[in-house]
Amino acid sequence: MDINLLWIPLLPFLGFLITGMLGKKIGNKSVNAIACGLPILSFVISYAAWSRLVYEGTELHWSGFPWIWIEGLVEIPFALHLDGIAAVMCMVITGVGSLIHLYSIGYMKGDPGYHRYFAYLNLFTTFMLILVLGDNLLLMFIGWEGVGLCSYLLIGFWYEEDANCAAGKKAFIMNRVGDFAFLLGIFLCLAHFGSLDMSTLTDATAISALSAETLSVPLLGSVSVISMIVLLLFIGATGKSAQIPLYVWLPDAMAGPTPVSALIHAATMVTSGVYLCCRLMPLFEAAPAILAIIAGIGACTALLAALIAFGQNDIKKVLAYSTVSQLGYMFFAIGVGAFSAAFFHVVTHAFFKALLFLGSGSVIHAMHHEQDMRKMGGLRKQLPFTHLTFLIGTLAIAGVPPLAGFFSKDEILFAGYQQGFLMGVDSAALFWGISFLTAGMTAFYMIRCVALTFWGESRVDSSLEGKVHEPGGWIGFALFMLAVASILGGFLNVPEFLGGHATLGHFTGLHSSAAAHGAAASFSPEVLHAAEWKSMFLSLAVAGSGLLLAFYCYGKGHSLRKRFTESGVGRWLCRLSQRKFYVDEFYATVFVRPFETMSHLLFILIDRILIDGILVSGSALLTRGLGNWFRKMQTGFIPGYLLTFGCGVLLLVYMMLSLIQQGGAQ
Amino acid sequence: MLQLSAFLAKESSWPWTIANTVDTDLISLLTFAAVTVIVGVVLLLLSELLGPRRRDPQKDSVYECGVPLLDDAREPFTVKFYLVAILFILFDIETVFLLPYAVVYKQLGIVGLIEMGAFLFVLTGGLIYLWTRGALEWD
Amino acid sequence: MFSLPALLYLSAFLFSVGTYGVLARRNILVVLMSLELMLNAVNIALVSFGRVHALTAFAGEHSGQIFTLMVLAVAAAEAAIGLSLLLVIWRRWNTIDLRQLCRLNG
Amino acid sequence: MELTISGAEILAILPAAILVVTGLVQLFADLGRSAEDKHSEKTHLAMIGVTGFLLAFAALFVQGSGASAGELYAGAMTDDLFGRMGAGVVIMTGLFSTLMAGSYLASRGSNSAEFTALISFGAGSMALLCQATNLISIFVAIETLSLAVYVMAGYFKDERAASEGAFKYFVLGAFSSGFLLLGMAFIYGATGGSVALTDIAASNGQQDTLFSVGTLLVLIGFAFKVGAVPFHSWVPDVYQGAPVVAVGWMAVAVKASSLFCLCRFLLFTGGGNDLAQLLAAISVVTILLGNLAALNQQSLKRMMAYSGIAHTGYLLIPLVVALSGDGSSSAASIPFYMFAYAATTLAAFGVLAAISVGSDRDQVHDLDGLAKNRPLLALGFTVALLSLAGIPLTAGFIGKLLILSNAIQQGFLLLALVGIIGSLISVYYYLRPVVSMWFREPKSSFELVPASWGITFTVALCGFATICFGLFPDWLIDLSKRSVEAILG
Repeated sequence: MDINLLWIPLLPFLGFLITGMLGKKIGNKSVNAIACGLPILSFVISYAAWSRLVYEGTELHWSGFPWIWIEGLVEIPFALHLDGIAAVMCMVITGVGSLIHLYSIGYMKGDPGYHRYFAYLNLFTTFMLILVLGDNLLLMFIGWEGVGLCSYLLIGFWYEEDANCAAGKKAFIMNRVGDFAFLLGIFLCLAHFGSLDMSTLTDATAISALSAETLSVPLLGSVSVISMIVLLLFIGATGKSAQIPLYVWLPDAMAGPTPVSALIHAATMVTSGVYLCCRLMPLFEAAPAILAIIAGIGACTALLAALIAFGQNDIKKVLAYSTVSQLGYMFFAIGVGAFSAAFFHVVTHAFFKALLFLGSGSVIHAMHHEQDMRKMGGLRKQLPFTHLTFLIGTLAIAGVPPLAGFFSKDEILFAGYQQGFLMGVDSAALFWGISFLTAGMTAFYMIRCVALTFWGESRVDSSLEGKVHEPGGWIGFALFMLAVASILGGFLNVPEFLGGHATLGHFTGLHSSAAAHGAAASFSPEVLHAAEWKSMFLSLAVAGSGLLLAFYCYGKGHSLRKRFTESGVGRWLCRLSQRKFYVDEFYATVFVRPFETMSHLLFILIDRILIDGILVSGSALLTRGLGNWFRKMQTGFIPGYLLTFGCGVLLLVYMMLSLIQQGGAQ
Repeated sequence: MLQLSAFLAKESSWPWTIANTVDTDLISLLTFAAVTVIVGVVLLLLSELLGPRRRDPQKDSVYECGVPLLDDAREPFTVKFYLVAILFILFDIETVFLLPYAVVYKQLGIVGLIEMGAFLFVLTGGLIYLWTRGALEWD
Repeated sequence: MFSLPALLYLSAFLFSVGTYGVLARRNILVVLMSLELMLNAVNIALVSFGRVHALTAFAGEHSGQIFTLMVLAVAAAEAAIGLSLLLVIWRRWNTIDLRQLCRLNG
Repeated sequence: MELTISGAEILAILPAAILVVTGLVQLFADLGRSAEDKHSEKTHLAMIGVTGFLLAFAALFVQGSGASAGELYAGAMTDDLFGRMGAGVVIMTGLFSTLMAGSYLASRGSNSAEFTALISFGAGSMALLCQATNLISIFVAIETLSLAVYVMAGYFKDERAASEGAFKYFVLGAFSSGFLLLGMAFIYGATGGSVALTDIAASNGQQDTLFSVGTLLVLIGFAFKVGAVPFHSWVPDVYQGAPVVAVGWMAVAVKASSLFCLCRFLLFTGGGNDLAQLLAAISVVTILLGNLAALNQQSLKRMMAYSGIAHTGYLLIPLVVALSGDGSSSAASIPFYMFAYAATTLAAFGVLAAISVGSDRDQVHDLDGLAKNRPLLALGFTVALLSLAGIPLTAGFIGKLLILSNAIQQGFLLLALVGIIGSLISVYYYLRPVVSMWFREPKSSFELVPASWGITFTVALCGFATICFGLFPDWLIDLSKRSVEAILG
């Protein structure tokens, strides 16, 4: 049967309309049915589309309708296209999304804004799917903005508290910064490619045709058009995917309900930056210099976020920073040309990070919205199932074979290793080193998180004694499904040297490394495999050591940790990490406050004084004055009127005669 | 205005004068008028110059058939008089159209008669209206 | 002996007198009279023009005189209206001083 | 020579004749009434009036010979489309004024018979004025209509304000007609004894100083009738003193007929650039003074008076353009604007009449909360004010658009600029009543006598017409164009 792609985003949208408008009337039961049923339905459809792609190899396309259509100038259709990447993304979004919808039924029970919540969630799914399926950059941008909006709405979902609203605003503004660059990128594309269709933007001939063109940019001098476009798009991606320097909104975004954090700020939305890069792979590969920058930023973000994650006591904050860090990994992978690895990590990360967030969610739910890990501990007994799934997630992210995280992270690290050492790119080597260390840290702080939350003796305060118990039902179901996914997810893309076929990589057609297209494509398989083994062992070693260290610190004897935190340097480092390296404060002083003061000044000068004062009031006063004067002239005194009349006649006649005289004179 | 008068003064732009066209009876009329004015003025001057002048209150008082005068000579007219006067003006002046018609009614023929009839119809209508409205009763 | 300009001067003089009367006098009755004077001054101009044109330019053309007749009629009607208004004013205001009718202004 | 009269001539004078007869009938129909029901509303008079006006309106559509100027009545009047349009505006206005007069006057305890008769007579002479094509008929028509309006202005004999306003109007009017007549005499003299516009246009006297001054004086006479600065002084006082219905009638019919006649007159006599410059000066001053003086008015009647002055200023612009070069095409916006102005102003004055039924309310704050008590009236008034202010989707907007765009095309940028500034200022005082109608609470003392069906009908229909002209102006614009082209035959 024929599949119309439009249904995939349309169904959640219908859900949004119904739950949004009629939510109050139709009651929570039917809200559940609709809000969860429709995304599941669209999951089924995207599965069907995916299978069409797998078994018949037909990339579905919905040519839609002419949207912005100026003949011969701009011709942008409203069209959807589904290729390998999009298919996988769709399944991830709708699949994980549906699970999180189900989870929310349990988690949001009894919330006053129940139907509003599900309406937003459905709307988010819609926009995310548009973002993924959009066949041109503009349509993608619509989705891009849409998900931003939904994230804003959902972060500030409990808008009674100012902090939540502030967080929502922060996220929105940070994203605006990125979106601005993104828009500029789109304009550049339109200007130089003459079209925004993905097919054109990824067309090798079109790109090579543009490769010579340059344009002079202030501060940068003359830059090649391609690099400029890529740079701008990447800046846009840093906004959405929380990279340096625009990452600070993501941790604050944890103010939203935990399922939201799981869906939007871990599994789907934040990865859309990576998706953008993958979708436009040929374009990005055409700008090697920018790729190096991307690798650098990715690696540094990974490291910084990991360092900050050490010091956090809020369980969700830890997960948030780990998300930032993992995103850093993905961009590092893109930087070193391993698009397939990056995309693979997107998928696996969606699984285990959603799992972790939902786990933390069930903890928080059980603890009656207590998020501080210092008030937890020893929850293993009360929440055995949650503990199990959370541990699975932790091991997955830490990169313990054969869990999902292991394969993807290993691929990334190998790609860096390959470019750094086999191809001898020094910068790549350096960045590999950074992300290599980060792998160890990831293992460490994740175990720390587990230990503080579930192990050791309970620090739960007495009021909650005996109240804490396993939330079953949908929550359990979602956790279970995701746990399975995080265990098996890795096998989507088992590399050759382990006897796999890199299925995902081939299916999406993304390059697995810079070598695949670079000049040094000719490494013999033996060399490659040897290198891969080596890097795998290295990463295993570092992850293992991280795990062991963490066990040692947070296990029975606390001597080491104590000694470290007592020591001056240690205390200093801890505070630095807890304070998130003072980045927020830095931004506040350097950008926010000067901007505020300046805008206030301008408001006083331009608005109050110039416009309101002089232009508006001034002119009003003038007209009023004249008006009153004219009224005064209307004395009501008949001889006065007659005199006015007579003088008018005399004046006009005189003017007439003088005009005639002039006429005669000429 | 100066220019206008200068313009009018220019005989050249007004070639025709009425001198040759105004017939003599107008002139005789004017002489008659002049004579009456002159005679009147002369007589008054004479009496003023020749008459003796002995004044006392009796003489200076208003002479009213020998009896002492009753009140001021200027009596205000009643409003009704004004009303009648106004109406009189109207209907008096409207006859101004009848005179020229009387001169040429033969030449104008039936259509002229009809038009005049229409004019008079409207006029008479007005008269009847104010009559029935009681504008003509004196009290 | 009477040149057209002379007649025009006469009418101009009378017109000016009328205008002056309207502008300068305070008694409504006098003002009405001055208004009539203005119209009749123009009548003089019209008839004299008409007479001249009838004898020179357009033989048998008497529109000037006809105009005058019309103006007479109109002037009469105007005088009637004026007088009745004068009566109304006298009744309501108890004055015929032009300068006191200045309640409405602004 | 045997005097003859042709069918075309009868047809030409038919509307005016019907109106005069209507007036007479109204007068006599009232005679038989006894004293006690003198002051009750006389629907039968209104019916007579409406019938007469409808007949006259129908007579407009009886196509005459289409005789070109100078043929009918030895060139005394014509029967072209332009004249018929003018007569149409006048007759429609008369119709609505008659509808409103009955109940309004009855509520003020005065006899409406003579009033309605005066409307009919005035309408007759106005129709003649729109068709008049020689100096004599123009003068007679303009004088007769003025006489009718003088009486209407002072119709409330017992009110000081009414008599004062009427007398002011009368004195200044007679004064101005003196100058009008003088100007006509000058033209008559300068053109060597021709009174018909066609002869004047043909004569060689055009270059005389006397002729130019004469044209100027005639222009002044008309300028007084339409209330252009500096001959506007009477307008506010008369509007304030006169009965609201009479004011509506004056504001529309007098202005319309005078402008139609002036337009015809100027198109024939030309007058050249000098006159155009003077006219431009007049219109600039008129627009500015009208709008500025209207700003701080508390009395709605005075506000409407000054706004009327301002609109006169706008209406002079196309005349200026027509005088200085491209003859008829630019004058085409006058008939349209007059139609639009008529509908708008009648709606406005209908509302004023409705709120001043019983007692003489005309302050802006008397409108407070009208939208709650009388939504229909409030709506009509709002539409009218928006149209006067020239807000899009209304007739007033199209009218202003025509005038200003035409002026700009012909290069009269200053005029257009002044017009735009004026209408910007005007928005302020036009919106004040709107605000008090919709956003203020009705005053407790504000009890409203239910408006009669005549007034309500007028407001509704005219408001509707305003919107219609604003949405579908094409046919009317086309008609105006053709009518103006018909003037010069």
